[in-house]
Amino acid sequence: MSATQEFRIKWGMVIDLDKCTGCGSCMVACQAENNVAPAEDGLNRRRALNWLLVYRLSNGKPFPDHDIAYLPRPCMQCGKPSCVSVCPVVATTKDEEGGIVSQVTPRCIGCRYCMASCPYHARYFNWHDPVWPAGMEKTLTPDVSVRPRGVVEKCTFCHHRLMAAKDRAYAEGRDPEKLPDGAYVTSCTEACPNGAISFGDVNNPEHKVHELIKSPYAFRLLERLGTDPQVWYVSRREWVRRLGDNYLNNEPTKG
Amino acid sequence: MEDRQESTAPQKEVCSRFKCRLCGVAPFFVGIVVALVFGWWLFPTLMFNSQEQPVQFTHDTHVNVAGLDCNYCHKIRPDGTFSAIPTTKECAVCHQVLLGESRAERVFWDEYVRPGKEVAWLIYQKQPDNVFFSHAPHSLENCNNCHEFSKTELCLFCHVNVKDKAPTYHENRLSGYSKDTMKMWQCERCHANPNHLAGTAANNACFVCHK
Amino acid sequence: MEGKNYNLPADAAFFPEGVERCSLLRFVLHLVPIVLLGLWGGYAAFRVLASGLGVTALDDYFGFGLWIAFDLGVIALGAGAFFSGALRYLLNIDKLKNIINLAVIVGFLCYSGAMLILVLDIGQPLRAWFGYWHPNVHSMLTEVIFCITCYCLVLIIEYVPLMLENRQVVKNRFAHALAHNFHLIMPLFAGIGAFLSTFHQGSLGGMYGVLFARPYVFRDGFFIWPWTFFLYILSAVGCGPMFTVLVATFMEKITGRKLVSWDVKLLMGKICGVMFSIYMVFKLIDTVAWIFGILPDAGMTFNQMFYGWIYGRWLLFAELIVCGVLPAYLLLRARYRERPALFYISGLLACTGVVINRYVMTVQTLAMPVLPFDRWETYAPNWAEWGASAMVFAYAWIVVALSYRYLPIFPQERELNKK
Amino acid sequence: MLDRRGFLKFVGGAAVGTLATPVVWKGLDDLSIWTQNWPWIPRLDKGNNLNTYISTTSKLCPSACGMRVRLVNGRPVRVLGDESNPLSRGGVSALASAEVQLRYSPARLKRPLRRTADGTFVAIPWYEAEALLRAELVKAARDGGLMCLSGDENGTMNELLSALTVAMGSSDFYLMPGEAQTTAAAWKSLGGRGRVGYDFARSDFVLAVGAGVLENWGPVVGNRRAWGRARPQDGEPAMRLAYAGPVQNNTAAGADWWLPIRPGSEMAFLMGIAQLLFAQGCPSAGVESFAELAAVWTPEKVARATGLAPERLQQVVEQLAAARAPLIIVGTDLGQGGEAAPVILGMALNTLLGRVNQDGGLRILPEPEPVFPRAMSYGDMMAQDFTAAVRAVADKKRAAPSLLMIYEANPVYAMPRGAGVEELLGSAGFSVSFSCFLDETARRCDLILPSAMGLERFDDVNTPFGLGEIFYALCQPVAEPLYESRAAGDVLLDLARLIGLDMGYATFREALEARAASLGLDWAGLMKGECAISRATLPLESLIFPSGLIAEALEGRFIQPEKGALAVATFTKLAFGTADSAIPPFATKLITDAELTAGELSASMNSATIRELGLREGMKIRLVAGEMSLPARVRAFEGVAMGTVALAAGFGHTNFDAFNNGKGANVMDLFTTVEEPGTGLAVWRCPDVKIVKA
Repeated sequence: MSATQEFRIKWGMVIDLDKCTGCGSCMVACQAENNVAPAEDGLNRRRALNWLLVYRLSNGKPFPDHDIAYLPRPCMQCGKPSCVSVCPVVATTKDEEGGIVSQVTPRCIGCRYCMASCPYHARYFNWHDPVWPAGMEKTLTPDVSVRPRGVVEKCTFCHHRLMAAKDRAYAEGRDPEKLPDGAYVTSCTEACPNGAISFGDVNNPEHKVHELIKSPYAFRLLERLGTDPQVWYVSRREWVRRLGDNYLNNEPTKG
Repeated sequence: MEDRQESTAPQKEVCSRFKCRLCGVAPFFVGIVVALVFGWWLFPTLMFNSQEQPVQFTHDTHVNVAGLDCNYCHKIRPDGTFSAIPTTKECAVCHQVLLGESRAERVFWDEYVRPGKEVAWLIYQKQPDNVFFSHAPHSLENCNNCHEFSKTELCLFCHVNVKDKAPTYHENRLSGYSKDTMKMWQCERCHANPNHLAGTAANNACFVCHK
Repeated sequence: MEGKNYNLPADAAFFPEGVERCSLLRFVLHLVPIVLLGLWGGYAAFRVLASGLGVTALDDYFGFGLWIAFDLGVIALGAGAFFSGALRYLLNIDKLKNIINLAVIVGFLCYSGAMLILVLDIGQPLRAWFGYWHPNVHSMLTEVIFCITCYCLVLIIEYVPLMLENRQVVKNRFAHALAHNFHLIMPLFAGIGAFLSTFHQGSLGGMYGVLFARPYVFRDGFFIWPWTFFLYILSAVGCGPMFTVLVATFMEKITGRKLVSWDVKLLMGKICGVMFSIYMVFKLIDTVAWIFGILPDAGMTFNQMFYGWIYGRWLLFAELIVCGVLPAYLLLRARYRERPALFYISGLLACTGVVINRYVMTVQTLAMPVLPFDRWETYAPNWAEWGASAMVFAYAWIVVALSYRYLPIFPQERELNKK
Repeated sequence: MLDRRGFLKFVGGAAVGTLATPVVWKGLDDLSIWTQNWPWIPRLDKGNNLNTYISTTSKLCPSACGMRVRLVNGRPVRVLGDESNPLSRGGVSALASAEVQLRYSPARLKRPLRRTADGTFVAIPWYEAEALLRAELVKAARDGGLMCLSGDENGTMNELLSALTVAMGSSDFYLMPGEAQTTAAAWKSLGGRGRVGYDFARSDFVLAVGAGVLENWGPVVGNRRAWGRARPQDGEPAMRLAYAGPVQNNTAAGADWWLPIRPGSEMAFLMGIAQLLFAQGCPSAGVESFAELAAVWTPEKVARATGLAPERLQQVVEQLAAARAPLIIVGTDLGQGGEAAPVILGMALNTLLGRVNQDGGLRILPEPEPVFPRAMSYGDMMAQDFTAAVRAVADKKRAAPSLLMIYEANPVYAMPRGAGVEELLGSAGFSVSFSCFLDETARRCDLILPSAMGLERFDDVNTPFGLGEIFYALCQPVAEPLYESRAAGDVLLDLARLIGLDMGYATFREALEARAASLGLDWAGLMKGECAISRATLPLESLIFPSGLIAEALEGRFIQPEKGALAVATFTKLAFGTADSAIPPFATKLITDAELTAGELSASMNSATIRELGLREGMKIRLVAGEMSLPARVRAFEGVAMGTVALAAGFGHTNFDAFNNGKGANVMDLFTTVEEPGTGLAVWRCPDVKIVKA
């Protein structure tokens, strides 16, 4: 249990759950961007590999008072990740400016201890070697390595896009450590037709997310466990916010 | 106890103490020597195959004779990507006609320029898919904040000397890596050097070099 | 030279001195089903290595399953080796020499079996050495990896002199000298073993206790060690020696020969009674602290920890009462302990209790939803996982059978079976 | 010398010696590097790290999604949103997002296939296929027996196909049934001119009745972009949305209010709104007949028909009245085979609210001028009813076509089982399918011609259905057609020339250039991804409320299902494909228990309904309607109207690829076609079903 490291830059995601309609565009964009193999049978939710997964939330009331919400769940890039300290081989770290939790699959030995530690189920194991239909491997992007069976992987906030943004900054003679708002966004952020996802440096007042996380309707998942996630959710609906954490009956909803 | 002594006694009679000790140890030392020869000499040779470049390219001709600047062929594009090795089409900007009479030029022109085929260059410094490397931050500008590298010095820091004839390429039969592929500890000569952490944006975070 | 006695089994020359063994044919025949079981398990292991963990029933919810529970269980049960060793060599409780050899063998089998399973259980066995080369010192698993391999080496070192004492092997002067010298330094290894084993029994518990985002197992603790660290040590020493006794008794039933005297067993039982009682006291305190401290802090209630029959309250009741307080009490009180039936039953219950503990901490932890909008999942191992575990069982059976037949592991055997 | 003992010593020595060599650690290291680069794991092709981007428009996604296709060394790898596209503004649908991957679908056709006498297919070269089709065209030209069905919704391709059909002496050119035809029929009944669009983006209160405006209706990516922008995370929403429909679907999830109404009760709901509007003093001058019809539809009566609480209806009307720019959009979940009467009511209500030709209202758009000589006009195309034609052939009321030509449509899968499409294919003299995929329809044709996909050809989008403005965008090839596939437009133009027809253009690209010129657009700009938008409208002329038609349509409806029977509602997700496509590779992971349970179609019902029928969750059942039945599993979901079972559309493909086949069942197996009372339109309808425990 290493101490929390503070960073000057903190890449954060803010997802407006009132704007998410659960279309799955983010999930498709994520898979294509990160070279996740398509699954012929994606129905097994306990084996289907998703860096980003859209959960369906219900207010639990019977018809006609029923309400529904969708919650996209990337890796939370926790400020105090439960996965990092447990990895026996330093395959996952939180050591880079920006606070993205890395996952180095060539180092991973596949013990799955990190998966046991993560309460968000953000980590996925390659139970089989990835398979693409003949020819479809030609659509692999050069940005993210293809993972073999036997290793754990997870959302990286499209880290390769951060590196690309930095390279562009170098080429243009700008400071790569001071990226303007929007110079680096994740694939899901970009793909969402509703604009439900915002992304940026939450520490930087020039970035939109800096203000968005201060919303009284903002909350994070399982905050009371002390993971300090870098993904915020926003909803004006109290029942949605209450599903963001575990509450005893008498406790008021935060946010 | 008596039993035991009885059973070992006949052996003692067969060979003398001295002889026994010698013939006893010899195979052991032969084994050591064989293993050392295999491990240090045969094994490294067997591990790699050798390949020659499809075209005998020399930087000397291009830099010193033709007077090209490195950036002419290897440039950082405006989006920060690195153009790496030029395509045949790009080479053909100059090589649209035979330049000189060397065999290499003839091969290049006949087999690649004319049919418009790409050369399957062997990359000495080839990195695997799981490594992210960008030339953009490893620039003269960045490094010379503190160092005083010349352009060649900086390039040669990582790249094998290709000044004259292109060297033979050795590929590891098991891992598929080039013999000259930099291993992590070599990158860490700079990346894990504390002096670099202050002066540049370089650091040794895993995701700086892995993808 | 010995004359050939055709009334003796064909391999009688290899038997320990002065003991009777069944005929070679009978011995081989009894191994046939075990070997078949082992072959089936070997096939399962081969499938896992060749095509990956996809052939198991593990999934992204149950990254840990039967194998990890199995490992933790056998390692706890194998703790008899280090604890009896420590008592025998460090505290000089001489009587224990009569069972220490078996404890070592059982310990070795438990540890080597666990390592075998671990090789299957990690996704990239060929990278297993990263654990030593690129260790993360903050990870409890690193502590486990180091201690478990080191301790396995220690157990090999403890086992080797036993093997050298085979009647034929020991005739070799070198082997004889080696065995003798090993025996001399055994207290040193017992000490190292005790240290290593204590630590990794603890770090196995620590592995779960540090999971601060898994309220089912998360525990506060002392310095970097959560309470589970200490609970695992206590529970292991509380049940390990009893497991050795149970194995010895089982062997007696199978072979029809007396191997360990009742007073030695009673001594082991008494030690276990004390240790297991201490464990239960702390475990009960820990459970109360968990219900009233950790769970409400996480916004959860005790009731939320259980689901249906498969992860029901009966598991907790079985672990803490039937297989916890009850055997602890029975073993602690001489009156009950001295009645063989109660003695063995309490031993069985104590071992079962510890195995239940390892199982629920592995599986129920993962089955329980932490996200409020997630749901309970259930897990059942498939043939590949059972097969690989059966392979380890077969391996252990075969090694114990061979050791019993050819090695002088029970110093009392000759005495106890005098007609 | 080397006895056993000596050999063992040698081995021992070798072992010790080896430890002092690099063999062990180098071997171990290389072995783990090998695991990091297993030869059977695909390698990344970095090339020279050259990224290029081409802007184009999706033909796959019905919302005319603007796409910025990323190519690495000329290889298309990703579909990204195009920020500069005025309609989709950087958004991209789940369907379009997977378009480059879909090129490599295992169902993709590789070469022309001809059906042999024994029913199997053989691959033939293109010249043979063309010769075959040419001969059939010549024959059809003689007897005028060509029937052509197009899956294209809005492109110039339809002009080519219709021009060809007309030139061949036939008038049997049809579009796949869609919302556009229903809307056009409704508009015609009101006596309107031109075509109708909805200015979703500028409205501040949208009441969507049945239309999944946030998931699958009309220019959905554009809708969602506008809706999202109108609802800033850190401010008050500038647009409110109410959705009335039987299922709490993805549109309902985004809507401020979900108004659960029984399937098929949209008209009652709309009449209720009209009643309240008139009661609140909405001027009924000119629409007296409407007011008269509406008068009886009190909230209580509406509640009986729809199941919606009266106060909720009142609330909607208050919101409509309070809004600055309210808009009512009526549609169907399937987007196909819908009834015209509710759409008429929706249009009438928009008129009543004074929303015609207003910003954020119903807008009357001019029809596009055809560039192909002899091509059917937009209005003529809309008036063609494929469902009716199929029925007529099946009922022997007209002759079967001698040549049936299907262009990128899959009616066998996407139309009601009871519509008679298979019978049509069986009775046609010769059938040919221009298709990208070996789908259910292609498999029943005599000749299959592999079509280049939208990413591999020139094509265009001319005002997608539902959009409130004129919009034009180009599709251009970002890669060569895969395998032997070819752009159907060019193939047909070649063939037409060979049989002596002058279509006016040598290549399809020329036709598109002519289109651009006719619209006054710069080709180079279109190629860069620029789109043309015009907000021109046709003036509103006096509309006539077809009260007779509506009265007839209302008659005998809204009868409660008989005991034990359930009304069927479908829900559609764009990610699972359209009528002409299927589930793209990545979208299989989007499937949840809402769609499938244990591999079978989920029959979602609210818990009260489940209790009433004595069912249990997860139970295997069959939904039975007359002779038709569908296997499913019970799923409890509180977002379904009373007495209703909700089923996902888009599943149950039998002949597509491994990502589709064997997943669930096709809801179209329950549907049949009927004639809509009043309009006479051939509409699709699912009868009430009985649940049988399987």
